[in-house]
Amino acid sequence: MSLLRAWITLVWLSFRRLLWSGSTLMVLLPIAACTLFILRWRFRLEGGSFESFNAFSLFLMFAFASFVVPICAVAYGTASIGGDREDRTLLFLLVRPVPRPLVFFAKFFATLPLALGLVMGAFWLYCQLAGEIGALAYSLYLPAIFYMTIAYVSLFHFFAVSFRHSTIIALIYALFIEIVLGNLPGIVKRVAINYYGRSMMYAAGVPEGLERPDAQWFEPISATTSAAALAGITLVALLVALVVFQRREYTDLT
Amino acid sequence: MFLTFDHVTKFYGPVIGVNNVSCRIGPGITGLFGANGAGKSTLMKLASGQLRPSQGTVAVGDRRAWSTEAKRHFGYSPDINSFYEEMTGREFIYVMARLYGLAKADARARTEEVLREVGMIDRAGRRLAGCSHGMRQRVKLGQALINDPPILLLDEPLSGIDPGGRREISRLLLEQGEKGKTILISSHILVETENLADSVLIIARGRIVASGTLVEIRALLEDRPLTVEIVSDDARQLAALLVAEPDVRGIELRPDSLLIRTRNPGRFFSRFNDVVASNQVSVVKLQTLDGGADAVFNYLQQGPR
Amino acid sequence: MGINNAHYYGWQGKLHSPWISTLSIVRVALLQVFRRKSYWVVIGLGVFQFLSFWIVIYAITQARLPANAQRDLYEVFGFSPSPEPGEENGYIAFMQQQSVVVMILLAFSGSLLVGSDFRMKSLPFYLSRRIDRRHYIVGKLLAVSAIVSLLTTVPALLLFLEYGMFTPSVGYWRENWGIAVSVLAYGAVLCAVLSILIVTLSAYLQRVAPIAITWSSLFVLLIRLASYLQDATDNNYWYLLDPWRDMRLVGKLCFGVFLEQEEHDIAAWAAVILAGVCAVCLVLLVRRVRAVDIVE
Amino acid sequence: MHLVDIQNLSRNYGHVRALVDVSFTLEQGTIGLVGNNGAGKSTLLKVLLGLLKPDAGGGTILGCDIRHATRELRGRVGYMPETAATVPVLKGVEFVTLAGDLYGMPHRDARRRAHEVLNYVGLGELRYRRLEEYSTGNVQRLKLAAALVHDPQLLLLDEPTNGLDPEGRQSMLDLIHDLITETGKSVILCTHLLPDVERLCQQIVVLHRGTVIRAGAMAALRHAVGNRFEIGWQGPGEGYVAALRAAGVEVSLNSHPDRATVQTPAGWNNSQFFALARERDCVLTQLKPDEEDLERLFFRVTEEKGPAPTSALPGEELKHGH
Repeated sequence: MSLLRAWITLVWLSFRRLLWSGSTLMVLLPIAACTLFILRWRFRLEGGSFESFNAFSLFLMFAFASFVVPICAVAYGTASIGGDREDRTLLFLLVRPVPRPLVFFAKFFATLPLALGLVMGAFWLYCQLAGEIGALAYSLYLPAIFYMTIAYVSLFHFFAVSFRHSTIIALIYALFIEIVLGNLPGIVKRVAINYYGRSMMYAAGVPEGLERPDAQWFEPISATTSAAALAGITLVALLVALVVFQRREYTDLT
Repeated sequence: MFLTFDHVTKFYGPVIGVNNVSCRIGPGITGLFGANGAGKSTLMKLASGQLRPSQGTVAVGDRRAWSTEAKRHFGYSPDINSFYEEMTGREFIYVMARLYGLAKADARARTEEVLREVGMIDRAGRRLAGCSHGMRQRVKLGQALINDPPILLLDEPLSGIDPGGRREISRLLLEQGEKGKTILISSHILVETENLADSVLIIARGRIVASGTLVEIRALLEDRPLTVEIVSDDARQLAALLVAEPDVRGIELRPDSLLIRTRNPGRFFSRFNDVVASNQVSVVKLQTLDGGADAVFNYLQQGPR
Repeated sequence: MGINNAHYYGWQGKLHSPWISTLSIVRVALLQVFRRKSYWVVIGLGVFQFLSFWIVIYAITQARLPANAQRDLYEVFGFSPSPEPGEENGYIAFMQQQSVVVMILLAFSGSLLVGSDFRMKSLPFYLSRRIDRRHYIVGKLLAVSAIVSLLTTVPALLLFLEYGMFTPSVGYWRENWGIAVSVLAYGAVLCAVLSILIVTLSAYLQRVAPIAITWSSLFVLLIRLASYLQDATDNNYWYLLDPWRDMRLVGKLCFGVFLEQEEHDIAAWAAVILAGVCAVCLVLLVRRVRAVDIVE
Repeated sequence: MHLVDIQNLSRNYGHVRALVDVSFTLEQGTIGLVGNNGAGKSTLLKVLLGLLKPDAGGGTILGCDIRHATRELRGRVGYMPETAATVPVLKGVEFVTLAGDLYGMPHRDARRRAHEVLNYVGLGELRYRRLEEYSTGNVQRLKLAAALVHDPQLLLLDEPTNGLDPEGRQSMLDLIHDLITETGKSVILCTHLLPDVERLCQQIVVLHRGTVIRAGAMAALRHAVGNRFEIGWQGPGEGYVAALRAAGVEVSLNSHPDRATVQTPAGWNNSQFFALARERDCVLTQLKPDEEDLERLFFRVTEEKGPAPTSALPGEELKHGH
């Protein structure tokens, strides 16, 4: 009973701190930029023509899914444990009588609603603004965005418990390595979350007339495989992170 | 409740942090002294369950320090200066109380109690970001006291505090010690903890090199060389009397004092007392120049020179 | 002859102007950046690009390629050695490519060069010497400028020299001196804008992650959005959203070289935007750099 | 010419009064600047350095006006800040060279001098290491070297022994002592550790809530206590104490079982301490005239001004050096 109370306190504490942290401001910047962009752009999208659906899908794939989503995941995913590590405040949690796995899950469950809320909220907003096409895109791409977000958040939790400068590593990974890897020829790209996400979006969009994006080496795979891969990445990352966090001695805290 | 180290060794990769340390720390205030890198903070981290020993066991009461249950029995004040800066001192302590599973009302009552104990009650509404070093030290102490633990582990609780704050915190620690708590204080500065601690542990090169009360340790070191300063109106006469003593290794006559080097202070002091008493020499000052805690410490750190 | 027992030696000499001290800030900053091994991944990318351009120029001038192969090379590298109406200036295209490297490098070094002074409270170290905050600010701006020009202007000028060297006469240099001027102008704009932006941003955000997030939002996301908007509306003014393009336009505007009419129209606006942003940043920066900070 | 001559100096932060009408003069030598947190120490240091302009009043240091000749002033003063204040990635000698450059020394002189002062502060072997590898103690030495590089006449040291272990603290104090005696420089030492001030300084300035409550030579400020002694002994204490009391000595025991503070009656000869000790199988190992130490002096003078708050009034918290 008292453990549950402590756990809920911890979730609430982490959630509140993340919500009012600089991360939120930082993330709102690109989201707001995209909102303004859509606001200006939607006059071109009206009428629901094939071209405007295509254009909107491309925006979602190349600006939203490959920039805004990972940025949100970095801002909250690594900040929840990584930020506490950098500020050394993690120490205050580790010396409390709360088992470490619970600390980890508290952090994770505080992060998830924030990251999902922001990403999904932004996604919903853009689709609303885009009118008819938006409604279609929303129903088509929702699973892809959802899977991508949780996969990124879990992966970055793994970064946060394992590496010291996790935020920087996660940023470099999300903004540079993934983009490069995801666009490489052959099967190298299969390590990138971004690639699976785009595959899912592509598979969902093609029946509605989405044209193959012009990236040269983009060879999409089926939606179910991609979803399974993303779910797999999520679970494995979480599990490994949990084990690392349970075993790890954080010597850099004091 | 006791804090027990049983043949504890800790490696960081190839680096050895503490080397086969065994000791049992009981009620009262124990000072832990050591140079930077001697293993002091490793010992603290082992005791507070942040590290697992590579060999041996660290026990809080009868539980391993690494375990979750052990954490109910100690309070830990770390040697870091970071908090949730956006909170006030009160909020911070309240949140920490909640992490022990206290219900809201209990946590609130306990927070006020602790704030009063550490003397922060009137300033607890200030955001931690704007707090001075001394106030932050108090908040740290407060969060360690929150569940009224039988064991307190305090890493450098007095560093960087102004003279006024230092006096108040020392008083608080003495009170806690009198309640029968086991308190382990690590410190850089011996002079200020020397009056606080009932017993001391001195750690050097990863090993505990001395333990006991300072008086005991000093007594154990009776045979080491020492310099004694004597101020007397009859310095020359005294020098003449002492030069024949076998334990006196050297005498230096200074304008205002007499310096005597001896190899066996125990015997020397005894003889000196006799000489002064029987000759009725007026001695104004008698002081060992390197007899303070600092000197004991240096001696143990470096070995005989 | 004598025995000098003292192991402390005095020093006497004249102290020079604090403006000279700003140069030492620049020197130290370069040292910091080029000594970090991880940065060499990024710098190496820049060097690689430079070398490829070098080789392309060599091939164009020396290898007597068939005409279509030469055209292909021009196309792939966006390089044309001499200005023709409607065609991009090759050197500026090179600098444009280098700016990706510059962007990444600055995103990660801003915290090292400026942010750490604020985070580790090193400002008193600087300001308690014989310099004021204006010297400090100028020093840091110059430092970033030095890094930017080492990656863009300097190699671009080297390429210009190379092309002239491999042609049979000095005619190339004489006829195309305007190119060198435009390279310098573009470089100057890049230095000014980037240094003011990154120093201000780093002074406020301090840590690598927030700086990198904000910086990449500015320089990655905005480019994409600008091009989507321009595509959809055919309105060239949307290009103004793209900071790189703004800088390039202003760079060309400065000397009025090789500019098409439609670019000319928005270039003036680009200049206004950049000047406004820089002015705001400078004001913020001056307010931030203080030896004493008061916390309410 | 006075070393420091400050007249009616005031400085406010908004509505908070950090320094209120401060006046004092100091002579060449070593000066301890003591006070609780928020007493205005750091503000005073910043004003002395010319980093902050006073709202009212002014003064001179080494003959330089602190309002106008600030840059010239800083050329003749070395400042060692309290914060770690290092520049990442640099090596020790580069850091000190940078300090010299920033003072406006010719670059080659700065380099040469950097080696010299690093050797002097005992970092000779660590010169070529990166600053990240320096321990706390070495960072403190490094900062001292950076403050010394242009051979200033006056050094302002802010918490030079903070965070050092006994050995490190000892050697830092020795170094400062050596500096004072060997080179004749003046030092203003600002610290929380009163024993340090006691060891090194001949003059002190005690700040309390923004005002100077004492300034001048330490000896003149001390209360002399005549016939009181602190004694220490080895052996069974009870009998000895009883014997002393029987002889008319007032004995007050303190927390140590083998120490006491005593007040001797008239006509007492100190050799009686020893004689009584022999009678009772004790050995007297310590006998010290009970001089007022700086700590007691400090609390006496601050408490005269009302109970010392551990920090300033609410809202008066100042943080420096961001």
